[in-house]
Amino acid sequence: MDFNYTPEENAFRMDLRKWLADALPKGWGETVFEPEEEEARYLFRRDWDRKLASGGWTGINWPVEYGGRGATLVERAIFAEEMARARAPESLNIIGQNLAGPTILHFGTEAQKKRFLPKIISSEEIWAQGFSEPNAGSDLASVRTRAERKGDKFIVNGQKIWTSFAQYSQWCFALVRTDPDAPKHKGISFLLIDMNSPGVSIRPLRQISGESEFNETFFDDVEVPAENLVGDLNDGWRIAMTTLAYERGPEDCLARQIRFKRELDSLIDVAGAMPMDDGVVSDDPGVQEDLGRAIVEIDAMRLVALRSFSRFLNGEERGPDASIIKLYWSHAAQRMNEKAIDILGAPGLLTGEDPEAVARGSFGMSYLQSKAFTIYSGSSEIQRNIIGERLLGLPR
Amino acid sequence: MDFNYTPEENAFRMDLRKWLADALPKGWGETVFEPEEEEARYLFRRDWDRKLASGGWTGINWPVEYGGRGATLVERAIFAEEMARARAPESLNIIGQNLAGPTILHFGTEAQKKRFLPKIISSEEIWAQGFSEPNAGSDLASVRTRAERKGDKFIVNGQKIWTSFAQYSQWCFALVRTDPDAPKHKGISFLLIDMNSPGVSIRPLRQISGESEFNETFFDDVEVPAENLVGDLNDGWRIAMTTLAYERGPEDCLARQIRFKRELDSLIDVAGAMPMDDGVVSDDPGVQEDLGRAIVEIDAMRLVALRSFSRFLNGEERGPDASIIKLYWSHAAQRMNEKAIDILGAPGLLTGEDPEAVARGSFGMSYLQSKAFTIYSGSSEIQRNIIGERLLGLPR
Amino acid sequence: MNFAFNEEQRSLGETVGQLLSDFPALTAPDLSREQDDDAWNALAELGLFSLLVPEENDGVGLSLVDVALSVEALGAGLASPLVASTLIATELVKRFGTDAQKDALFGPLATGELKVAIAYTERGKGTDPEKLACAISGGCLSGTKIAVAGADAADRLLVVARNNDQASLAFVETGAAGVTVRQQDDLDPSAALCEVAFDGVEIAADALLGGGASDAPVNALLDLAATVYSGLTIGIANRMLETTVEYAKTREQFGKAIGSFQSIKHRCADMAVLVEAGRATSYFAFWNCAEDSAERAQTASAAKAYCADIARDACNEAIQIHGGMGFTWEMALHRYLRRAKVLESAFGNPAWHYRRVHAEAVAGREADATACRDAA
Amino acid sequence: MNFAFNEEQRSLGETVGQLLSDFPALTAPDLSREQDDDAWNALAELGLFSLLVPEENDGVGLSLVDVALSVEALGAGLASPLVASTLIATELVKRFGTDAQKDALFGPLATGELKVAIAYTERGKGTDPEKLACAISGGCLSGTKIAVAGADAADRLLVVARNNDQASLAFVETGAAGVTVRQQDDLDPSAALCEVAFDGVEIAADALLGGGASDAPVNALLDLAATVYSGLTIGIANRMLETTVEYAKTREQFGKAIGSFQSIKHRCADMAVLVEAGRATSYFAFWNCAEDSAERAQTASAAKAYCADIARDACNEAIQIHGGMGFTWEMALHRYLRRAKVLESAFGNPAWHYRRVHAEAVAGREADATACRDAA
Repeated sequence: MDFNYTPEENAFRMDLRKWLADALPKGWGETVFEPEEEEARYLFRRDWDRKLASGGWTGINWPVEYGGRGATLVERAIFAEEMARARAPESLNIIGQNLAGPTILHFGTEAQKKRFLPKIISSEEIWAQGFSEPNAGSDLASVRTRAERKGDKFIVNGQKIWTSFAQYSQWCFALVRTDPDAPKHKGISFLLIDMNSPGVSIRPLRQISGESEFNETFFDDVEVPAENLVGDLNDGWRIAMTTLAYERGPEDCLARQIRFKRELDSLIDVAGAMPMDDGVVSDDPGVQEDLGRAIVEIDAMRLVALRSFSRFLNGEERGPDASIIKLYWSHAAQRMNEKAIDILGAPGLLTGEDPEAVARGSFGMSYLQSKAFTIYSGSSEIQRNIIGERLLGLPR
Repeated sequence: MDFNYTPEENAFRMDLRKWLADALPKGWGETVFEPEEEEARYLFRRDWDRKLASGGWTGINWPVEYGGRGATLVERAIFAEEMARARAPESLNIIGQNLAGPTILHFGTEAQKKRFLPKIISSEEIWAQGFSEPNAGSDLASVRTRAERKGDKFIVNGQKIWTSFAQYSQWCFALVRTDPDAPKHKGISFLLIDMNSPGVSIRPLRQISGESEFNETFFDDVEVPAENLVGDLNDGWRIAMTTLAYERGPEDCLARQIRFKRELDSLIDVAGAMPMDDGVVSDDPGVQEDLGRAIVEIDAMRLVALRSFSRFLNGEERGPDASIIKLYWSHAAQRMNEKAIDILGAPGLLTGEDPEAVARGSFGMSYLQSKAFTIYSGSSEIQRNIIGERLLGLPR
Repeated sequence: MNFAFNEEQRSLGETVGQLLSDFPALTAPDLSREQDDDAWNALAELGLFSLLVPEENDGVGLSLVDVALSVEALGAGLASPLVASTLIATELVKRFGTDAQKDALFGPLATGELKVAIAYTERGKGTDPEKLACAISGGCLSGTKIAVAGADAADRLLVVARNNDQASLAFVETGAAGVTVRQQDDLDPSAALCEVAFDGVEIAADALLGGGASDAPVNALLDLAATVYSGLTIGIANRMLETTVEYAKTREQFGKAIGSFQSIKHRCADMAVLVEAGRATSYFAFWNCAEDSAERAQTASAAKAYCADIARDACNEAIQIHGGMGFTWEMALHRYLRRAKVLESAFGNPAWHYRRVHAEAVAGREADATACRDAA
Repeated sequence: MNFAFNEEQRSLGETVGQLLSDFPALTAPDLSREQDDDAWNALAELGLFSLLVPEENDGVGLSLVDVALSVEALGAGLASPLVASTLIATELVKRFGTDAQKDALFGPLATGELKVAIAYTERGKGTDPEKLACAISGGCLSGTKIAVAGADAADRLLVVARNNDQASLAFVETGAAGVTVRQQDDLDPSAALCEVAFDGVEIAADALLGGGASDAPVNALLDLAATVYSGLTIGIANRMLETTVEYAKTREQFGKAIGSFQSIKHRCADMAVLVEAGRATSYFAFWNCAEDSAERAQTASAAKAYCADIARDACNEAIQIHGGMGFTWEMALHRYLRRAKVLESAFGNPAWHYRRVHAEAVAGREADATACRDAA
């Protein structure tokens, strides 16, 4: 065990740090922030993704032949740390980078890799995920969206839900039923669908935070070329399991941890500066204890992800332990976001629109957003089933 | 809603208070306490039970014709309050008073009532409960102990576990299988068994607290007169449900709350007197908050029981809401007992044998005992099933 | 001793609940106040605001206990907190008002003409009334209050302010010179929390509740508000329980109603237990408040803290058990979440109230000990 | 960057675990110390006590990280805390000992001849070393320590005491004149917590670790002890997880293994998540302690508090999931519960350590800000 870095790793860090200092606007994170308005914010993030790509900072650990940097997982972790340090914006193309890309790398044909990976890296193409359906939420394998083979095409009909960022996406990967007569896990295929195809329509789903990160997506006789099938016909469930391991994996966790750590640092600062009676809010030992515990948990989130990275480095396969990572970060972040509101009291409830808002109202917004953490990417109940059955070996 | 008492109720309270002042040894609860040693303590409690009986303070709300006082449920609640106020010893015959008695009152023949109730009231006969078996813990209905009818007797063979106080008991009520071919809930009967019968043997089960409140009880060709059958043959499950509603009911909760309240008061006093740095332990706002929450929960335990009493007063039947009472008191008490140890730190871990022990080591002992609360009388998991299915109507 | 509500009390609560359900905007996904006035008028027509007014002042003369279930219904129905604050103000006038104040205020209060918001919280100040900064000096009130629910719609404000080193309650017209009301933009716009600035606002001698001679009215306000708010929050908790159980019975996954899965069933059971414990605690506070018993402060703080905790847990569990639907705007669970959070932070958060419960219990034990010594 | 143990580190931890399993009395239901000496001797024979001794002092020269998994195995195997305290003392001598102290102590430490107990806690005092009352005055130590694990079996005590207004560490022979050791009777007699009274015990100048010139040794002791104790407690937590999962696979109720019920399965899953998070936190503390990094104090306190919380939860869940068997003496789960509680309260409880994490994080943020300003 060694948290020291090699000279190469340190050089990677310094290169990135220097690049970020130049690339981010002056005063970033202190006086200059992301746009408040939702769509403007997403477009800002897309532009940032493209800027990162232009500097060679996307596809960090993807093979060079598809446009990646060919870096190590450790460098990927360093990347996450430095993005956190610089308070860099989040990515809009998380689905492409963290889910579509790795799945295509694993199971795609050479042609699919050449076609899709470079454009994920360059963020020319944003991706959406088409797994869930209104009647197949936690029970993912009961997908009803059908794809019928007609010549060299699939004809897709059905409805997906929780397709994140569909309104900004050019592509969607979807689970579709290709054999209605097979047992439910055996008749599913994994398709890449052009969101500009005729017959695709989307309807935004508003969340409790008021934002519309998610959508319902409808497929009405959508034609998908047969070459967009990933893996074998009816073998989609196995492929989806890999996608899910990435969705819940350490890369995703580290990227999110950036945000949570930043929020927590901000909370510590605010609580240490906000007047309360004759002192400040964090003079209260109870508040100190709560903040201390939150610090421990947010740090542990990173450490759990790094432990997983090290297992991969040592040659272990990705597996159900990704569920541990997802279950941990989602609840820890939710607790921290709730504590923030509790500690700040009435002023913490003000939104960014209010002239007296604390930290631009970010605590209230994060609090609302956090309620979805333990539901999307597989609810906590599903993660506990996976951990119980596949990791601990408890009977079904 | 009215917590004021009628003149009759106030008179009842004053009578009892006066009687207790005379009956308890001088200095009781301050300089004079129960014996430390387990058996001596139980015999002390039995003697106390008999003293209570001699004053007419047992069977408070049982009919006068069987030796009871014929008092109201409200007076029963007052009784619990006054016992708490006087820090009176607990009863050894809880099973007899709270479970056997009410069950016999409900379902017993006139002969059974006349034979058994007066001796429960007088505490001449202590009772044990024979429900659980090694392979039928939570799954109570899978009892294997068999009772075969031979002439005017049942011949009982099998093993019971968690028979509390069996070593002090003259009688045991047991669930026995009388029809091995019927569906599991339909072949069970409810028998009253003389613990002095030939073929009954007991083996104490030591608990994690080091005490042996519980036993395994073995029945080897034990003869039980047929007149000791309660209710109809093979109708034992229905009768057991009533027994369980009493076991988990408000009377039991109120009696226990006496103890928890006393422990909490002692904790408040100790934390307010134990030096810590330049002040006392409870100068710490975190400790104040923990104690405040414990006070709320221990008080709520009583209030929940009183709400249930009032429902009975208004003519409602006893039912699955008893599971709410049991689930609540067991977890609330467990939390309080754990907090006590946390608040007191190293000195709180000392047992009564240590010359520096805090409150005669009672906090450590209560902490260990509390671990059983959420398991016996139906585990929390079972209570949640009952509440979910029978009270909320969720599907099985 | 009877810990049950009578037929009239239950029926009143049900009526209020049914009435509120006629105004769907109150609980609709969008945070609108468009039916607040209509709901207010309907409640006034029902006579809600006359209930606590004494009979000698032409009111119904009911006690706080009589309206406990109605308050719970106001919480579950997400009625404007202005309804609750007006009821609290009415009870305070009944207890502390001078005859002149009673004569002047009970009439418009009873009919619902007079809406009263309560100005308590200050920026950078905790809950202890001794530490608040708003003060009356030379007959003029200055300072700023925040989180004053419904101040923009209120006719009058009941303001906690220091007067001659004494915590007092002053009635101030929202339209008075020097009063500036600004609606805050916060987590629950439907609660209409406002910032209210007082810049040398003239306070006539008869504007101080009861004449301002003691801090008893402020202490009573704290306990009354804590008690009434416990009723509002436990109402939310129970609504979340009901909604969730209903959903768990009907929503199917893996070919079964999700309520058949232990992970859901057991959590619903735990919610039910907490709602029962919270109700018992809240109702007991209502009774102690109504009786003005020695335990008023302790039971009020117990109820405020505990019911807020329970409402929080219930809202969180409701969202989680509803799964993907739970975090959609359309399902409107966020309305309860937002309101519960706003109610939780008003008049002292749970940490403050738990500490107060401890302090009151210690004081009570010391008083008992003294009484015992004196008796000996 | 590599957050994995190497083959030698893992193998060492497994060997320690296997060795301890040869001494069933350590984890038997009855709280006996009858195999403590045998286990000690076997660990000594294995070379455990020479691992942290530098090579130049004829030791193996390993770091704290190398023994992290061994410490976890000591926790899971309920080894005497005296083993851990002797390892902590060895590391302290390595870091702060004068040459003379190293020469005198490393020999008997490495062979396991010298058992060292640590005397920290005092009655009525918190964890802050600045506030402890035991003091050396005129070369004599006076005061009383409590909860000194294994003092009755130790040869020497490492005592935290004030000396010239400076928190210092003094080595004191348990047999020295003026030292009185009394085993406390407490929740876990197998941990052998003792009260140790010092009545004018002579402290020679060379008995102060490193000469007593700074409080660095005491601060290091606190962090080392916090880190090592986090290892012990997370070892207990993991053992409880394994035991419970095994039980849930085999115990049947309602015709099924209880591990198939979600109420059991999900709680096992939550335990597994917490054990993983606790391990990551503990191992990171071991690394920061070994590297003496700027984050040593924060990560040590984080690990101590968090792993204690997790061990507590794991012990409670283990008992609950074992049902009736869980609270029997015979199942011996109470051994882990008792030990975890004793370890939790030693060297600062979770509340104290969480507050310290906050204080350290604030200090770190201020240092960062200063560095940024200086760089600008």
